[in-house]
Amino acid sequence: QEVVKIGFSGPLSGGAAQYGKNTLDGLKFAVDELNAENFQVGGKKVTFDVVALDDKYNPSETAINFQRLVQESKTPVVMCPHSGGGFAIQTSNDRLNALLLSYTSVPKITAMGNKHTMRIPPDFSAYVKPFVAYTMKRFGKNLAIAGADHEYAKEWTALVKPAWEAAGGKIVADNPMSYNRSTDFYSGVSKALAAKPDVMFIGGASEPTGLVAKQARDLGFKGGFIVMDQAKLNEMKPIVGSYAALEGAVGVLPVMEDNSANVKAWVARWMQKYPGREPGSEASLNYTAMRVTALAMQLAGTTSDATAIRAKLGEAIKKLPAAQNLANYDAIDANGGTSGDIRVAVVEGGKLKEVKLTELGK
Amino acid sequence: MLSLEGVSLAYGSFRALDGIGLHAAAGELVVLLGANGAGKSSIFLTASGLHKPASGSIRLDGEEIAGTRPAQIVARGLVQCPEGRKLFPQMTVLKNLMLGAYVHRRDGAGNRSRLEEVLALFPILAQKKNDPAGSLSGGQQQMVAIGRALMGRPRVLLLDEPSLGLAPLVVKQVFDVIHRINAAGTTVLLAEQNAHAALKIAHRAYVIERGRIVLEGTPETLMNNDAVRKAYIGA
Amino acid sequence: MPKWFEGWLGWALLAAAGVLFPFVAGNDYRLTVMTTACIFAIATLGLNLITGYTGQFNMAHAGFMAVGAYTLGILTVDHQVPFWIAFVAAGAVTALLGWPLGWLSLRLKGHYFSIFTMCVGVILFLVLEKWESVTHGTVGLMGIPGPAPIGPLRFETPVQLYYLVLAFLALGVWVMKRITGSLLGRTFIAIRNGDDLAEALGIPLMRNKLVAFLVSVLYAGWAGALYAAFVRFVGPDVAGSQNTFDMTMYMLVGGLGTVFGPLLGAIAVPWLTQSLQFLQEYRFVIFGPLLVALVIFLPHGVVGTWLAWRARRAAHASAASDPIAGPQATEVRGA
Amino acid sequence: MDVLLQQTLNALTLGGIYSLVALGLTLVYGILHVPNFAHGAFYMVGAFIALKLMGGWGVNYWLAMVGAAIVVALIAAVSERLVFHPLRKASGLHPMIAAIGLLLFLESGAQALWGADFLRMQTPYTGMVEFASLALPQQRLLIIVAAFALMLALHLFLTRTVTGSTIIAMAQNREGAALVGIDPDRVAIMTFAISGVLAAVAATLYAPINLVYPAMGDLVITKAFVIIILGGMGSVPGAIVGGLIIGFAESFGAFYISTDYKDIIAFVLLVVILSLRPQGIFVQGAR
Amino acid sequence: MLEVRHLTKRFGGNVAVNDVSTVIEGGKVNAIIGPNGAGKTTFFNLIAGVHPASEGSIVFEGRDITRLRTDQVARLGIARTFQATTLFDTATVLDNLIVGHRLRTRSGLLDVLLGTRRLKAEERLCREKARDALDFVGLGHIENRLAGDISQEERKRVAFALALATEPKLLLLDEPAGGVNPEETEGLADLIRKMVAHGLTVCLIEHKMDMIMRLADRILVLSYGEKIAEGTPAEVRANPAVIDAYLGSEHAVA
Ligand SMILES: Nc1ncnc2c1ncn2[C@@H]1O[C@H](COP(=O)(O)OP(=O)(O)OP(=O)(O)O)[C@@H](O)[C@H]1O
Ligand SMILES: Nc1ncnc2c1ncn2[C@@H]1O[C@H](COP(=O)(O)OP(=O)(O)OP(=O)(O)O)[C@@H](O)[C@H]1O
Ligand SMILES: [Mg+2]
Ligand SMILES: [Mg+2]
Repeated sequence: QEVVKIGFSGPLSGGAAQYGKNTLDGLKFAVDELNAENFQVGGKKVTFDVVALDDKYNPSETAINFQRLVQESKTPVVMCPHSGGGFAIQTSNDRLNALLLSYTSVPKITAMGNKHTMRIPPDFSAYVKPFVAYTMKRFGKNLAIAGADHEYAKEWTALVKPAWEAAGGKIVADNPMSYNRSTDFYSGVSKALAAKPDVMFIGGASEPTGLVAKQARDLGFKGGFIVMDQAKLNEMKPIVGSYAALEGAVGVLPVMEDNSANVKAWVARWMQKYPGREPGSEASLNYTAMRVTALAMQLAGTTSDATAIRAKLGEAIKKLPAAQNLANYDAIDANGGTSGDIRVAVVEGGKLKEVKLTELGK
Repeated sequence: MLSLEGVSLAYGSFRALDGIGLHAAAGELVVLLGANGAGKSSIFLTASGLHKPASGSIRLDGEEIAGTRPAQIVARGLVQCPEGRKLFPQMTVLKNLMLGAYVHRRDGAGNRSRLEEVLALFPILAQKKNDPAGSLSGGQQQMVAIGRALMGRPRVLLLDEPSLGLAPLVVKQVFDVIHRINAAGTTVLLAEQNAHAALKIAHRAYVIERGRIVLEGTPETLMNNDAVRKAYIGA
Repeated sequence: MPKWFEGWLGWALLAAAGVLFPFVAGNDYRLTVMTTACIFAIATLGLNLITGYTGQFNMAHAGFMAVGAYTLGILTVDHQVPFWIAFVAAGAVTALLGWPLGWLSLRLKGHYFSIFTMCVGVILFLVLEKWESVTHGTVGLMGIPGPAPIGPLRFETPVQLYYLVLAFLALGVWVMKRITGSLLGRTFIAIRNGDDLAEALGIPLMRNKLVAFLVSVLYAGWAGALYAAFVRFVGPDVAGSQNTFDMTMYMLVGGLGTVFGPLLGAIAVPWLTQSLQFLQEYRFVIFGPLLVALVIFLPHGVVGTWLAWRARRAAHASAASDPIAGPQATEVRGA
Repeated sequence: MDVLLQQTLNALTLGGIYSLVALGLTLVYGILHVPNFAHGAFYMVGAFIALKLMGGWGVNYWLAMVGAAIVVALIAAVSERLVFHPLRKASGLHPMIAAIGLLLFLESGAQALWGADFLRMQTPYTGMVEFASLALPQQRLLIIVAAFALMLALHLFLTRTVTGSTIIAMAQNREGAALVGIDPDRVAIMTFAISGVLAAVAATLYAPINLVYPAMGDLVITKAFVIIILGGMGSVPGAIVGGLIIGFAESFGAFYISTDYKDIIAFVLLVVILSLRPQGIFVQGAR
Repeated sequence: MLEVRHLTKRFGGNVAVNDVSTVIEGGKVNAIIGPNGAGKTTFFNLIAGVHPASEGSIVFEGRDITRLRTDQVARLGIARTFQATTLFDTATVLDNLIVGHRLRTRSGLLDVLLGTRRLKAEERLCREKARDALDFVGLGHIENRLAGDISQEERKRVAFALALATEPKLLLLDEPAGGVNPEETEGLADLIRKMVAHGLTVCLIEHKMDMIMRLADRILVLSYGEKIAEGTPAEVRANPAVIDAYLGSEHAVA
């Protein structure tokens, strides 16, 4: 029997600690299942062991942690849930032959030619057009941008703006706010609303996003919301009060609200292990990534050669049982970027409804 | 009234007081003479409870007060006018004086009449009573400090070099005041470098050197002691 | 520690230990920790000049480190400036920015200076984060090239990078020793001990404080440039107050106002935090009280405490035996 | 017009909260000359305690506020004893670093105990008050009224009561205070406790329109520092006016200039004002 | 040597120094006396450039120094002592003194980095000047003691030495004998005489009349910020205004 260590470097203390833990637990959940399954590589039973190090969201600490994981713990795979850390790891992971599982949507992470990277979240650009079409049709042509100002939100804003204008709409306010640092959105929201928008683009972490939506409703906003995928509608709900207050919001389908049998079964397993803790996409996506990686090891017949494992990721995605493919991955490109079918939801009549992306705005 | 027996004090490894024994009877005016660093202030601070003696006993009215908190010692009637004044510089002169009566804070009427007396002693303070104490000159501040101590209605008053930095005319006034306070029944312990003026109004005096009492006696005997004359009176 | 340890022999031994480290390190992880520690040690030495020697606690230090890092990053990534030219520019830009900011802050004293500089640090951080067209905002700068080769010397492997950083650290220590041991260093110390008195002695306060400030931010700027070249990525977080706090802690652990103290602290503390990794989120539950205890029980740091004790003993000894030809006090000259 | 009133309301809300936090900070600075970096952590703990009392035990909002005030006052008093009391004679840097140690401890302690997620505090005051054509959120009005009432109470306490003036006396001369019979240790503990109460009340007032999480004190505390340095460290009126200045600057600045740069406003304001007036707005004479 | 014309200093509404004109004569001991709060220390602070004057001018050796900064004034040759001397307690007395001569040196950061000969020479010079000053005040034997370990009177002398190391022409001493016993006061007075004998000009504030009357060549009397008398000790102590305002009958001419 062989023990393979899986590395993790992410924020486990400080302001982003909960985020770090959520991603880590998704990884761990997959590992626990694998260990219970008599998982074999090359005919030998393999058990996994997660080595998690705290980097306080600080890339220089990530660099140190990565070295420590690879050199001292001999981890062939390191997962990192922030882009700065990902870039720090990419300076040496090719040389050290270690696979980076990068939980970030920043496109550059897969644009730098790194040979041992897998981007965990699937490409989000496909959401934008249907979201725009749906909200514009339902509420009107004026959009106020009031999203967060961190790197990921900026990427989103950069896609939403041209899409909205291309569809014949008008951007009446462009007013990003710091969702991570401050939690008083009164001025920002009132400024955005002063431009009388029909739709607001909002989004950052779920709870501040909820607060923004609530603030907008308090100030009399009656239109719809395009919710960036980082925020989950079900997590916004307790902040805003009810789904009714989120009427007309469109966003990704929360894991908890997904009615497909596979996801429901997975959620049930999760809730059994962590009672009272509802999983989000941080958990489900990282779970899937670990599953894919493990399968790729099996296909490559090695637990240590990252190059070989990376080469089998595409095949692993294809072969991954649907029950484990919660991210709905369908492919991985040459740079490690994943793509998949994304499930989305809208709030209509005070209820959350899953809709097919292709049918949105029709 | 106040008596110290075998009091020793150390600052770290430095022994500042070494078996000090002295006493002041009720109504007495006792002077402590000593060069810089002899330990006069250390005796006072220890008596007031700001420093804990390493050994020895300090009694006020026969009761042990060594190790008691400073606030309680003040409440029992032992009040000090410290070296370096230690005023509240941004508070008005009036507030400084009124805080002197902190331990009697429930006796408003008594404090007001006391304040009248103090302002009568130092008329300049009445003029400046609404100025921040820190804006006064050195001498004026010294008056505030003495006045503040008097507001505490001491039975035993410790005065640590009250004439330091004062103009000769004011020094004379200050000694007059001390004399009067004492005559009115307050026991006074006075540390001074200005031996000449101090001995004039004293009943008894001690000479301190390097943390020990080296001499004790009436003003006359000390005035006639050659060593004392040379060291503390000059010429 | 015997006496010779403070002389050049001690420093030579220390340098030798630095040079031999890669041979005992065993793996790149330890080298990475050590290299990062050395980079922060350079910045800490700078902070110590303005704080430990001149008595002005600059809380924007990490901000200046970030300025150096960003300058290098922006020039190399966005403008393809050769590495070493960008490296020199990093120092120049830091100093150029430090000049007006220092002048503005140094008119304040004590805690006012500290909190004012804390705000300057926050502003630097926010500007780095918001000025997207130049700094790339929250995304930060990626793909910063490593140090370019100088003649036959290449800086690609961790060992080579380590030696490069070590060389800069050695240079930094050497310059700092020179400054603190000189008349200039004494001038700084005089200002720390009492600026009224120093001014009455004819020492122009602003000019001297500004010199100390500029040298100190230069150390920060170059440390930042090395940081960028080593991590290959910079984001606004480099400017965060966390980094300033860390460096302050290094300085205090070793001992303020000595050269050896902050060096020791900056090298030793990261190893300590590394060894506490297993505590994960409970790390700071332990670390916080540890810091408090250190400050309460060892206020002069490890080196400071030892030096004070030794200076006193030496002074007593020389005063007793040979009042004329005693050695100079090492406290003033620094260790 | 509507907008102007809205922003004024928001400015008063922010200003009230900032002032309360800054007041505690300035009092402690006045007494111990410690820039207490852990003050933001007191604020955070206050919010958590109130939240847990309401959520876990179903305690009423106001009782929860009182409970939080008591607990944080205790924590602050214990911190004074264990951390700052031993350092009362140390130089400026040391208590500052110790405060950072305390901050790290409280923040990570809170996280270990309560987790790092964003939590939401529910209050009974979620409705709107219709006033003329304006809809004013109840909770915001509540914040403004409560904050200013508390400030007035504090002001009266400090200037009109003997116990209050002992705090000011202590701030100016510790030994002098001891010699008139004031117990310096008690006053130091009391001041810390008061600062804790102010922080906890501010947090409990603000939390319902906000989120509760371990790092919630970080930005508030840096702004509180800006405020007390603007107003002059140790100055009580300075903290109040400084808080309002920052509240107004942020609220109107964010609206009329840019929300993007909202958080810079306070700091830039400080730099500008101190460049013109190095001693702060309320302090006479040089520093 | 130093001429003060119509000097006035106001703090808010409070006039600390009011239209004072006087001359400090070279090579003599000039004393300033006056009741508490008369403005003596403020007068020193004005000369030394600590506070800017509200009105009037100060001319030192023909040069207007009214608007100069403290360090510039010091460089022109005016040194002062403070009431409480802050020494660096964990360094030796000599090390404390070395910066005293710093204002006469030129070495800057560049000299330090390059290790120029000038720096070496100047460091040697500073050390020598410090030793000389220490010898002058009679403390040559304690140069290696830690400053924190020396006695009060020695600290006063070290403060003198520190001022002397700046090579001043004019020394401003604020209550140099405050809190020093009579025997030691005499020693300090001798030291002041010795400075004057070496060509220095001294201006001192003191409340110790015995000392002043014997030591001073000229006395300036301030009261409520105004000059009320000026002259030789004999003249001053016979002046009724001075007796009223300050001396009292005790020190008046017998
Ligand atoms: N807090 C302290 N720490 C260390 N040493 C001290 C302290 N206070 C006083 N000393 C030392 O203790 C000795 C006695 O000092 P003390 O102040 O009692 O003398 P004094 O007789 O009042 O002198 P002075 O005339 O200067 O007021 C001196 O050598 C002094 O340096
Ligand atoms: N910085 C200042 N701010 C405001 N007022 C001041 C300041 N400095 C001095 N004063 C005021 O100026 C007047 C003169 O003070 P100064 O210290 O010059 O007196 P002095 O003659 O030296 O007295 P002493 O002999 O008591 O030391 C006093 O009334 C004092 O309150
Ligand atoms: Mg004394
Ligand atoms: Mg004076």
